[in-house]
Amino acid sequence: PLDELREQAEGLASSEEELLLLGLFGEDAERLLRGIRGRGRRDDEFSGVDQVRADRIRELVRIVQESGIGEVTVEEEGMRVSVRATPDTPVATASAAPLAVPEPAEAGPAVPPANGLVRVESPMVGNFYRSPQPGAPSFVEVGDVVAAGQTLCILEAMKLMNEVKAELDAVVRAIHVENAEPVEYGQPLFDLEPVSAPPRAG
Amino acid sequence: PLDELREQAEGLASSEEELLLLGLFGEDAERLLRGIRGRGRRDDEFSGVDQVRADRIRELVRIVQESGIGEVTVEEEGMRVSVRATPDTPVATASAAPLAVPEPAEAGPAVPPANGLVRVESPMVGNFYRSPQPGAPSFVEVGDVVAAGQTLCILEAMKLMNEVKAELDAVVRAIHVENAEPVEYGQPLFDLEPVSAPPRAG
Amino acid sequence: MFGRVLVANRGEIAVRVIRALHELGVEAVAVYSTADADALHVRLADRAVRIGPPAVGESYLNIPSIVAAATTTGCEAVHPGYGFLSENAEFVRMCEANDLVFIGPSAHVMERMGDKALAKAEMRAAGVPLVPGTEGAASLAEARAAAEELGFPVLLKAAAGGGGRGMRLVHGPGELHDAYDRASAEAHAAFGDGTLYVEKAITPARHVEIQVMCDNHGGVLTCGERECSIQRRHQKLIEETPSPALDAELREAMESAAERACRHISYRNAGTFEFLVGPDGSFSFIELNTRLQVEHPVTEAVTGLDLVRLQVRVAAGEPLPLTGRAPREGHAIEIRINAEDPSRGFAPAPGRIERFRPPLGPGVRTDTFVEDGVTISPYYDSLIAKVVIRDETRAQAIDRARRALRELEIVGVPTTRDAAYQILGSEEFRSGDYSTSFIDEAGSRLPALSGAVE
Amino acid sequence: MFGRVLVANRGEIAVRVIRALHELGVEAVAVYSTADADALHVRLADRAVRIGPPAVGESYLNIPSIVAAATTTGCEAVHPGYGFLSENAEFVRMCEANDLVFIGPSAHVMERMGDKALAKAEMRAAGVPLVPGTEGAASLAEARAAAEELGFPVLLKAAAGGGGRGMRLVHGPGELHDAYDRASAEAHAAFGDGTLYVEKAITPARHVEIQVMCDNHGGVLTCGERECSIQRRHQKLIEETPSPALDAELREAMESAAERACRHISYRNAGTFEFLVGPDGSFSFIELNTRLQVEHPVTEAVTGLDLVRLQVRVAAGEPLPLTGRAPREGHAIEIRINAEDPSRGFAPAPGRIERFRPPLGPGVRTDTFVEDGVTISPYYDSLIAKVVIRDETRAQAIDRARRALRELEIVGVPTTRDAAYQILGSEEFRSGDYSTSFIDEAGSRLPALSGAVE
Repeated sequence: PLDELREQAEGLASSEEELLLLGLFGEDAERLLRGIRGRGRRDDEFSGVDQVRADRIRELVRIVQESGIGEVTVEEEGMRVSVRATPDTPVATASAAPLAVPEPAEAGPAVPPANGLVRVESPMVGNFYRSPQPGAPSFVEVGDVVAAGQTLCILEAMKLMNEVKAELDAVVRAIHVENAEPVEYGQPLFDLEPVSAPPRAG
Repeated sequence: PLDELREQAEGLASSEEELLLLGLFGEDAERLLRGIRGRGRRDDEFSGVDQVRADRIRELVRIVQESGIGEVTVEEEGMRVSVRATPDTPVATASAAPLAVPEPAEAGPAVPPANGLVRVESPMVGNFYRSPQPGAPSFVEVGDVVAAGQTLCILEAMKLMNEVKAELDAVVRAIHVENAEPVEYGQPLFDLEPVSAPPRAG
Repeated sequence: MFGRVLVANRGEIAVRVIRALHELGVEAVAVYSTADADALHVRLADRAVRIGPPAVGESYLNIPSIVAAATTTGCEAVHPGYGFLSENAEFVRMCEANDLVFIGPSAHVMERMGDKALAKAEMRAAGVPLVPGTEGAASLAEARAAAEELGFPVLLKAAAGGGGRGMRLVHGPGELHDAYDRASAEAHAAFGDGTLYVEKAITPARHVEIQVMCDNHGGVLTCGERECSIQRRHQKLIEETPSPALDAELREAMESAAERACRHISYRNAGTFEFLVGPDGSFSFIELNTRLQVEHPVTEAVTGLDLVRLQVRVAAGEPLPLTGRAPREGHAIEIRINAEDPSRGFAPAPGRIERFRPPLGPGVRTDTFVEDGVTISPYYDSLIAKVVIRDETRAQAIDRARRALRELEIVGVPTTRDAAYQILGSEEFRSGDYSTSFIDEAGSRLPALSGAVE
Repeated sequence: MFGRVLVANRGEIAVRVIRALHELGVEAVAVYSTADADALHVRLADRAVRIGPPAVGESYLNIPSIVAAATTTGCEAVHPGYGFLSENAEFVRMCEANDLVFIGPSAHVMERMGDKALAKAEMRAAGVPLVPGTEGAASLAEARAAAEELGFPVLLKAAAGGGGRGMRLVHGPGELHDAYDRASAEAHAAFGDGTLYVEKAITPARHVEIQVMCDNHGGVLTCGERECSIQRRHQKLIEETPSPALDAELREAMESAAERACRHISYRNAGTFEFLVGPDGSFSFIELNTRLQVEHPVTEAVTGLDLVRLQVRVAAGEPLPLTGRAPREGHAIEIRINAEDPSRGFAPAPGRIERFRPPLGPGVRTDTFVEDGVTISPYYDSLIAKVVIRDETRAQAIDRARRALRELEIVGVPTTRDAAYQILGSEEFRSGDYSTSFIDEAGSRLPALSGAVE
């Protein structure tokens, strides 16, 4: 759905956050984003109001995300805004050397990455290592092309090294954790951009 | 203020309750009462809807009054209805032989009686006696005309007899407590129908 | 035992008394003003009688309505709680005249102990040490003479008073005249009686009180002390037992003095002897509170006794199950949580409590009438909860108290929670070496108390 | 003392352990599954690590993730609570291999005590009375011979098991074959091991357990017994101490047997010796639970000790502050409040709790992770709160417990509250003369339990 949304957004959303707004609020959000982007009425007062509105909705989204609360409803100026959290379903399942492919239908607690990227989340608790041993070159760098099955990082728990491998051919677009940092279950590790067709669900 | 309202109501309110609605909701209540009284559009559907509305608002008023709660807000069909309780000011003050005349501006917790009646509430806790002594005739019976200053009943507390007197010329329309029953503060004792001008506030 | 008892109070103490009655298998009848129609004490009681409008003079102080509430519901006894009518001898007489057992001492004893001069005379006769001072009322001239003899600083106090009203600390002869006039005027305004007397000011002083419980058969039980020196303008904030200031010898001296006094005045039911303890370990009687105290739970925590149940039982004629000194174990601290705004000089801050979560778990007791959505009324006092901690040692009790206060959540009104938390964490409190001037001395160093010190 | 400790559990016991750590000034690190992101233990902890999805195998039983949660957050020790990994010797070894102190006994002792045959051999060697029966596994033929010798009724039990699975009561020789096959199959299904042994059935039996606490320096403290005979299908509902079935002599015999056993096996940290007490006053060892028990608060209520803080302190190497027999005072009762539907055979009833009001006031302790709006997850067990009562005597404790249960409000899920209330009010319970068959015998007379008895 995010990809579809992205197309619908026609460049209207200038950030992931705004894309989410569109996803969450549909028409209402579109109207106000148009206002913000100046595609609506070019009336200073009007767009000012919409700016305030957008900020308020964004604030609500933030509150829901940060608090982990289920739902917040605010009613004012003839507009009723309800922000409901996505159900907290894990995107990844733990395994020895797993790769977590976020399925949009089971979006995790983190904000889904934009632009068709596939997020790799940690299947376990442990220390994150970008290279097989201290001083050795990293398994991958941002911009690298990786093949399905290629090791992305090592997660160490109880002195055991667990390799996390790519499950598809992709370009590494982001690395979210510093070398040797601890990670918890479900924490975003990498954003991968598939170089072929998007992965099938399952 | 009730008197003014009564004039404004122009016979629109057929009961104290509806008068209270007008006082509490002003225009909104007026509109719906007009609907109920058939002074608005004679459209069955329309007045049906307004009837439902009125009933809902009345129900809210009842809930607030009976529960003693501060405020209830209900929002539906584009209309936001907030019912806030009047500050809980007593209608009667305790005194040796007091008469509680409900002042509309300081309506007590009990539902005001209908049809322009004045309710006499108990100013204290005690036993309610309808006659000066066992076997003696009652001070008043339903249908009796009483003069201002005439004794309506006796309230006994700590073996002291406190007479409750009428504060106006009136017809006794209801007696709410059986002889020798205990009563608590604010409990309705009598409904009186004024025979002359309505009593002045204060 | 009684079948049904009227609880002539509201708030946390009404809830406390109803719990005790229910544990005894006794029905509880509550009274309430129109402001308290939804209150917890009304809900917990077996029955409730509406007695008047919010103003206390017409409801919780309305003797005819309260007595009638008891008689019309078939109650056999009345528990007054604390405050309101609990030390009103006229109310006791009215109860008795209407065949209601008043759960407390007799009207006669209450009256005599309410008169400070008479109370002191009785104590003197019983061999209880008093604060040196004038024996009774003093004119300005007599006050001056007494002060010179006692040595400054001295205290001027209202003969009819209590709670710090009509009281003045006088550091030297130059201040006396002005202080006398002001204290007298204040006393007159508060109590309708401007009479003053003079006492030696014990400083630094600790406020330590002894809990007693007497049956109708001559049995006297003393339950140890409560240390109440953490006060802000004579309002207690934190109480603890045992007092860090007492050793076994001083404690026994104070308890046996209290026991002597009880026997001398034929005291009945629960009472609290308030003493000042000086830096030299001397103790002096201040007053006898002829009722249950707010801070009674700390005594319950270390003795395992239920003082309210005991009150009801001895009022019903039962002999005390034990007399002499009640055994104690461990340490207890009570923290009063008031709806007060520390940033505005601890002004009462009534309002709606949106969220209330009591601390739970081991060694924590919370007494309260508050739950989510309850409104703290401006008509009544600002105490909303008492958090009572019990642990093996004082140091552990302090740590547990701080754990509990971190857990306590109150949203909607400002409270004394943070102030208490900081007091408990201060070095002075931890050392145990503090006096009634703690708040004035240490308050300015504790952020939450900065508004409390003028 | 440790600076930071991982709490490898969830629910009320995680909250309990975090409270103890905070009172000791130790930082608490919580772990949680994605189902528990908003849980109270997560909020109370100083830090929390998400360890996996809701299924316990991938979260609260996930040893690598839990050990990594401890090591990556700089914890020095791990408290396992009860259930989950608390009796998993492999987990203990993994903690030790990662330089984490496991707060509990050694892996070696845990393993031996988890093997019922080995445990009994050790107890026999320590002179602790055992239930008469086969010494170890019995074939069907051996079982038959043993049963004839012991006399029916006998019990068939799973060698690897616990919690009543793989257990059968056999009343006569005719039932033996069928019961053996079924129990063996059940044991195999539950534990992967169908081995059975035979015991004499003690009936009516009372389930009475002795709490012990041992330090690393040979110190042994026994803290008295807990009476746990109010069970429904081997799940405890109500526990109390002291047991109405024990006199001072029997109590001392049981405590000294437990102490001997602790010394014999070099036990460390908290442990509970479960015994059956027969109608003749004999007692027989059943098993040693090598962890904290759900019902530990009743022991805390009468001893004034904090067993969890003691666990942490002895694990940190401190000697016990007292050894021998812990002094006790008063009576305590624990009521387990489970989200279970009495009308549907006490089936677990997960769901959203709309409203939760714990009982408060004197002598009441509530341990819970529940507040308004909390969802009881179907992934975890149904215990939602423990209400622990302390009072001077057993009769008073029962009255207080019933007062507290009337105050307890839980809206949203059916619970065992009413069942417990009726049990506490029954004549059998009040008399103290009850056994483990109480629910079966009296249940049909108690309305709330009618669905509990098949």
